[in-house]
Amino acid sequence: QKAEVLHWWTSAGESASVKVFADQFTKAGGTWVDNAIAGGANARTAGINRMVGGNPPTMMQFNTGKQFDELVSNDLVRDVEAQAKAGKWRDIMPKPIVDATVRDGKFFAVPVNIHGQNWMFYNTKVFADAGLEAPKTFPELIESGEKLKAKGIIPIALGGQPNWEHNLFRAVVVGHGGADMFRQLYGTRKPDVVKSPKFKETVELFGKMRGLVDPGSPGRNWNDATALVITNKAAMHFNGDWAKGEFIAAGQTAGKEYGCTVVGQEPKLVIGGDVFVLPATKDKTALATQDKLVEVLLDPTSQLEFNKKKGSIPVRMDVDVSSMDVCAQKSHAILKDPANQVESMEILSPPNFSGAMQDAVTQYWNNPNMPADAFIEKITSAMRDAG
Amino acid sequence: MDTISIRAPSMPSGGTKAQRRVKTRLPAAIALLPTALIVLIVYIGCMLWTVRLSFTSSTLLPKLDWVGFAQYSRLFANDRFLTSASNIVIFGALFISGCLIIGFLLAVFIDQNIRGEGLFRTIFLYPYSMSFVVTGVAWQWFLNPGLGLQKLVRDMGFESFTFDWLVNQRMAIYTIVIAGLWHGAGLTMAILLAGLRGVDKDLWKAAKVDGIPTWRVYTSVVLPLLRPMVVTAVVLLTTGVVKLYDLVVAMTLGGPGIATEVPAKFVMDHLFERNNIALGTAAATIMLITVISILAPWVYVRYVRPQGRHA
Amino acid sequence: MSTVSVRDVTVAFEAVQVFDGLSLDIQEGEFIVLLGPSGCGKSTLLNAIAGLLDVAEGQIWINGKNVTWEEPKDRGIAMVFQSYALYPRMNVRENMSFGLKMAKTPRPEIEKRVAKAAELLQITPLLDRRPDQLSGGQRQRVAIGRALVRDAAVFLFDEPLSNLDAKLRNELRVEIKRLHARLGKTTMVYVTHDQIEAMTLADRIVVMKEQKIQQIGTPDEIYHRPANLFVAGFVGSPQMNFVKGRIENTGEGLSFLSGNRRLSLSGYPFVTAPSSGQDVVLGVRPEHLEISSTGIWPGFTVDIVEPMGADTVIWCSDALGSAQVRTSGSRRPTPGESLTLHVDPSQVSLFAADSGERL
Amino acid sequence: MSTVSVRDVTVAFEAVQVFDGLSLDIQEGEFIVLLGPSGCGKSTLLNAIAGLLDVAEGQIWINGKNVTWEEPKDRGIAMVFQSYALYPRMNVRENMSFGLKMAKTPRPEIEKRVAKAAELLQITPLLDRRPDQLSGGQRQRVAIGRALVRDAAVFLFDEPLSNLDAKLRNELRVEIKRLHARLGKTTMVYVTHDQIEAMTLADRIVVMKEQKIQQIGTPDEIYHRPANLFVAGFVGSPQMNFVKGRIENTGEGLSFLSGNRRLSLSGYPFVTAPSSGQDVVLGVRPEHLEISSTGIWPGFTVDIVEPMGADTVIWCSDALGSAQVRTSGSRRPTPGESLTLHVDPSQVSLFAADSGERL
Amino acid sequence: MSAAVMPQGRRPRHLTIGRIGVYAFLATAALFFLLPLWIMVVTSLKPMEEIRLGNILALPAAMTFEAWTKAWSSACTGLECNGISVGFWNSVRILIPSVILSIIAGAINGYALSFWRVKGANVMFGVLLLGAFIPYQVFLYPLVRIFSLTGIYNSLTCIVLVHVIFGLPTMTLLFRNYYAGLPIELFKAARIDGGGFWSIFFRVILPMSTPILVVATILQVTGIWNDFIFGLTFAGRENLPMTVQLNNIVNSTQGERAYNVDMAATMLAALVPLVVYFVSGRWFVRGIAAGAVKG
Ligand SMILES: Nc1ncnc2c1ncn2[C@@H]1O[C@H](COP(=O)(O)OP(=O)(O)OP(=O)(O)O)[C@@H](O)[C@H]1O
Ligand SMILES: Nc1ncnc2c1ncn2[C@@H]1O[C@H](COP(=O)(O)OP(=O)(O)OP(=O)(O)O)[C@@H](O)[C@H]1O
Ligand SMILES: [Mg+2]
Ligand SMILES: [Mg+2]
Repeated sequence: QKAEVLHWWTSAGESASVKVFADQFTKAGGTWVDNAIAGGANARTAGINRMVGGNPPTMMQFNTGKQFDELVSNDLVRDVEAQAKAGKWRDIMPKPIVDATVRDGKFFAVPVNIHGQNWMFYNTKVFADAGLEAPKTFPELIESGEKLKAKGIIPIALGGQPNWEHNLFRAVVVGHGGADMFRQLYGTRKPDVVKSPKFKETVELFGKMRGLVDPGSPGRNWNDATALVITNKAAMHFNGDWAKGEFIAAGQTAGKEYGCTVVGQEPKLVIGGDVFVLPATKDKTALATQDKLVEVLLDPTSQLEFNKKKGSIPVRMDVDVSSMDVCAQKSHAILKDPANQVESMEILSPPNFSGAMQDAVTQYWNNPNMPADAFIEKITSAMRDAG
Repeated sequence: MDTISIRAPSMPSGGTKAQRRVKTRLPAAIALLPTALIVLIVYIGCMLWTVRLSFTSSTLLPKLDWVGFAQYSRLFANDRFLTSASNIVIFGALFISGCLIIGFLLAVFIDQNIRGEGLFRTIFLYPYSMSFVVTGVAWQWFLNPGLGLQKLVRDMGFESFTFDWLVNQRMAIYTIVIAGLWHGAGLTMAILLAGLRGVDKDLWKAAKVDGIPTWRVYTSVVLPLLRPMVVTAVVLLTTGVVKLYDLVVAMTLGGPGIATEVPAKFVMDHLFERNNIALGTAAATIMLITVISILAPWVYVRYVRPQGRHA
Repeated sequence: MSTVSVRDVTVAFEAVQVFDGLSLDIQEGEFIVLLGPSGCGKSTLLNAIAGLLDVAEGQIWINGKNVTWEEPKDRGIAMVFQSYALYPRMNVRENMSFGLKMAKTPRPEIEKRVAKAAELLQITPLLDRRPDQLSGGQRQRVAIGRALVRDAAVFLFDEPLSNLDAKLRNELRVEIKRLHARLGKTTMVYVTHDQIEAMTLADRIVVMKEQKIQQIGTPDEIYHRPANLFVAGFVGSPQMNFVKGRIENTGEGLSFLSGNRRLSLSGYPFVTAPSSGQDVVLGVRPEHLEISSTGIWPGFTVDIVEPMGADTVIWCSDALGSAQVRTSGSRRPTPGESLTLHVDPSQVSLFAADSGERL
Repeated sequence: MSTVSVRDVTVAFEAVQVFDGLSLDIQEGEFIVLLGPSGCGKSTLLNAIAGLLDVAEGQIWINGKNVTWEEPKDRGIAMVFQSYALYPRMNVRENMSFGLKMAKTPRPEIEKRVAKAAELLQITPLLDRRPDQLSGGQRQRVAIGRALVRDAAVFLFDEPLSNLDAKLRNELRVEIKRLHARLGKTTMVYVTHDQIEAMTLADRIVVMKEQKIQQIGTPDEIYHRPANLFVAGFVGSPQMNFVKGRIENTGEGLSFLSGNRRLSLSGYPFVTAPSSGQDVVLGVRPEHLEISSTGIWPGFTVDIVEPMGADTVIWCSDALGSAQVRTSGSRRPTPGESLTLHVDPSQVSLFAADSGERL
Repeated sequence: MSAAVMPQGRRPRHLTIGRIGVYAFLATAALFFLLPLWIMVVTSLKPMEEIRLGNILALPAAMTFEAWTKAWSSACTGLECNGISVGFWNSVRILIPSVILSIIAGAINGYALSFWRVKGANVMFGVLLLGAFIPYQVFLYPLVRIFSLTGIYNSLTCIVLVHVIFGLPTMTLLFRNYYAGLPIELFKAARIDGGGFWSIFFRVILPMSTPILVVATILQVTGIWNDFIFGLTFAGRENLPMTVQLNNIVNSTQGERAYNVDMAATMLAALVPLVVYFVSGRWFVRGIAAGAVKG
């Protein structure tokens, strides 16, 4: 049983994690044909083109959201409702993840992990040297940031590309404005939310953070930003949990050289995750292969091993995570309470809107003279355009 | 003189005019047929298709509804597109003129009968062979105030030296120009050098006898002679400008903010990342119209109107 | 019977129309030279005969066959170009045999013909060389060889010698003449703008100007009885001397009058009878002006003396204009000297001043 | 005093050494023509005088000044090139004034000089045209004009006419000659491989071959008393006839013997006394062979007759070889006819068969 | 006359200010052109710890070639950890037919356009030339549809065809202009010799095209070798070119980055075009001079 799997996990750490699935699949008697293409857009484009061209891979990585909706509505992917029923997915997976993958009451994708997107990684040594604690809330963060800055430390290491700026903004929204504001902004997209004073306060807070990054930030890759924390040049770094990979590659351990935390009044974790879709096919053997793949992906051992390597946590909340690192355990603990689970932007918004938001955020972030109102105005028109 | 020549067989023995036309030109027409089909199906077809889609509301997959000029009005209200448009003008003007100037200077200096000509030529040409994906990173580092040039000069003791174009919204587009020049100037150099080598030796001698300084000879006498080469170089460079994408992605991803966005990236992002095919194709249509309206007259005068040389 | 017959041909380049119903008949075995200034349509006419361009109107007959729409290769012609147009990547043998190969001639036959042509042109030792390893003259011979092997009834030459230097040109000119003699019944049409070539090679010369035929005739006719002012001025070097004047009918017959110069025209073979008082131009070739103390036109001053080896050209002038005189190499007046010139009325040409036609 | 003096000059192109200590003195106001086949070093010599290439050894003096290491512009020379080398994109006026502008000549002075040169060359109406709007002959005149405005003492011409067609070449040749006369004391050095040009223009001709000077002399000397076989064969068209033979001392003095042909040399002005029995080559120009029934060399058969307008060249041969005879235009033997030729001993040249030097 | 004894013999070969200026300019320019290369080379020779320190111009303290070997043969690009060497042969397999076919196509078009008069050919060429200015991305989707209709989507044939299609404008322009510079008499001579369209092309015209063939080869090799987007979209999994691996190594959005490997991989990937430049540099300049750019 040969399965061609298309995905965009190409870095060393990601490759190691895919290998877990591949090995498990091989053990189960299949042959894993790996098709890795760097860059989500590249990979998705290639995959969609192949589906349209009638020559799809057996399974491919995908994002949930609007794009996924179109795949479903065009009957390009098959449902896995049978397996989901049998595996009780609705019970063991966080609701946002379930909602993201279910259409018309059927699972159309297989979630494999949960990524927390609004983590704040910090350098323990830098904070200790400055006699500071890792901040709990954003106002606090700005305060200690100023102090660190005075000491010649870069308070926030930021990859100055639009998507990372946007990621930071979302961390601030969920951390300061709260989960509902986040959902209204990215989900329902009613202009009311941005008119609220709380939103303006959040935006201004975000604006203040512009002073906490170094001038070299624009254009920087996120890896270079992480490296600043690793080499004690910077104190804090907002990123998804995948950034752990860089710390691990530099030989650092969570809880020792660096710590991880979620900033905000209540620690809400924005979660998304990677999902696989199974392109529709009439070929019997292909269907059987797809079934077997699903089985392998959600097998508890694969889940644990895969997520250890990937830096995320298992999508199955029933897996024992005590063997994972402290960040992962923290993550698991937070997510135990469904109230702390916040759907990610990818789940909530069509790419068209998130793209427009990204354009707005990057303009605001990079123009210190731009008032919060102008930014809010841009968001309003983005909402209008996205429909 | 023989005036009573026999006009008996009035039918030409080699067939009629039409037959001859077919006989001689058919193979040529057949040879051009594949290209003609490609032009028709791929080029014209895709252009029309693109234009058609720009009047729809297509998102991930194309659909053929009709929304009139809605996408265009959105497009022209879109900051990013407007910035892209003005950026490509800035970039195009600076890049093409820069390549020509640097390429010309390099060609002239290499033409001074120097040692190691081959080495210099290869050095100037090599960037052309490198993919931008990573050379962009090297440039990004070098231009980064905390890592590259600025740091280097400050470390040498010039504390107030500032070179932060890369992170400066107003200046960032110029760093793209710098990297672009680095990539494209060598090719221009090669083309112009070839032209210089073709200049009549007597012209140099005449100028020497006239006592004209070398630089004046280059500017007043040689440069006008290089016009065909310059035209070719400009054509090649212009296609590069219109398609500018990799460089921006590798160096700034359009940032800081949207300061270095370009149309091709706008099209690309909307087609593949944002699943807004309609808006993307609308932008592509605008590019298409611009290019055609600028180039069509030239193409027509230079290439379409003149007929083949005979037969 | 004529081998080549061009009948009422019109050629059109897009908008431009060249030739307006031009006709020309060439006899078998004739050596015809097309002579004329640049742009007069010589090459166009040749290309039309060869079938390298489409004629818009009219017909072209070769060997009694209407070939107006035949392919060039089927017209029984061979052509030699000014730039030789040798195939650069083929050696001499391949250059010569290419056409035969295309025509699927059997191999032994090809070899025989190439060997024969090479023999004739003395290029046998060069057969394995590439064109770029040959001198100009050798290339020219190969180009002729390529035409020879085609066994064509009509040879077309488009300025085949004009890329060569003077010495070589002289030699090859003679060779072409010899070739024509040796090939017997082969017709040759030869384009040139060099009159020496035209005069020495041609059985008949066709003088053209602005896409019109001006005169067709033997070299002697062209040289000695030019049909109009253009032909008179174009043929001959140094140029014919022209003197503007009038016809007068004095008692003893017609005479030419220009200022105080007078020439009795009693011996002149008029083509058209002139009217008395008509404005005319008198043409005298430099070699028909004699320096003689008993001459009829006194009062010339020597300007320049050009010794040319075998003869000397003397540029002299009087108040009315200048004249060139050609004398034997040994005669050397000095500039400033005074001369009296003599003209033989039987050697002059007279043209109507308005139409330029010969009288 | 000589204006240009080339002393023991050696030029080296990388490994290749051209000229091995070549010397040449040119007098003020002289018109010197360098004549020789391609590659003989004419252009190299001219470029050395102009300072366009470095000489390896020796000196170059112009107007009494050692200019060996001067810049070209400071040598008081002006130069005209075969390809004209006009500055494209500048109009005629700019072409002519560019050099003066560079030399910071005051504006009115520039205008005066340009106007004067344009006047002289009759290109005043063309001053505002670009080179590509000019005909070949006009371009040539502009090139000369550009040289003229420099007010140079020495003019250098490198094959200035060879890109033009025959008719124009004739006209411009005369113009250059006139110009030289009009400019008075200007020295001109003129490179060509066309002997007609050389013969008609030169005060003295320098014949070169393989980077060595073969003979320096007036056109007459070169034509009538060539210093060696090369010069004899190179100058003159049709070529001089050569006959191999031996010197014999018969009773009545020296005579030339070849087969059964004999020529008494009593009237021949020997340069070097020959020894009896020495192998020699006899050279006779075609115009010095006369067709005469009383001639001394009978038994020639006519091969080809080339009428050239003013004269006719007859190619004839006997068992021993062929000969060309030049007669007046009206004499027309037919091929195959038998001829007897007459030679005037005072008009022939004799060369040693081994060294090729004139006897 | 020889009053003033002036210099004699060889002119002293002193280095003039102008000469120094020439070399100074060239050296400076070379520095500018080499700078990114320098950064890439030193980075590729450093271990990651050193790179994180950010001394981009400094020589490596501990030089290691590990990144190079890794880039070539063991860097992971997804599940497979075979470096960029995996795609090397794919790239070669794509490169050779694409270069050859696109050049042949360009040559035939150029030949037909400049020697034979076919109705509408110039209009076709005009459209083609305008096509050269359209961003490729616009073509991707419709082309996918067209190719899947014809059933060759995702195959070597497909990717080669795509390269040929997009090489057409430049190649045709190049050859057309070059052939316009060839003497028309050659063509006439061949017509009289009885050559037809193809025999004249193959036996007479093509053998004369060496210089322009070299230029075209260089342009196409560089373009096709560095292509990523077409390879990815049209080649199919079995035929992914080297640039896809390169991109996989270099471009992952969320994974950690090994810059030294990235740099080494980039330089390795550029080797083939570089070799082509070195080998044919002389021809390159000459070929363009020979009429490629008549305009
Ligand atoms: N392809 C063409 N398109 C338009 N006009 C042409 C073309 N070819 C020739 N002509 C015109 O036709 C006329 C005759 O040209 P042709 O080449 O026959 O002259 P020619 O007598 O051979 O001159 P030359 O001595 O310069 O070769 C010229 O006026 C020329 O401008
Ligand atoms: N740059 C050079 N390098 C090496 N040899 C050269 C160079 N220029 C000229 N020569 C050689 O010097 C000799 C003389 O060349 P020159 O150009 O002076 O000849 P020329 O008499 O002007 O010939 P032509 O009539 O062809 O112009 C030739 O044998 C030539 O090969
Ligand atoms: Mg012609
Ligand atoms: Mg020369």
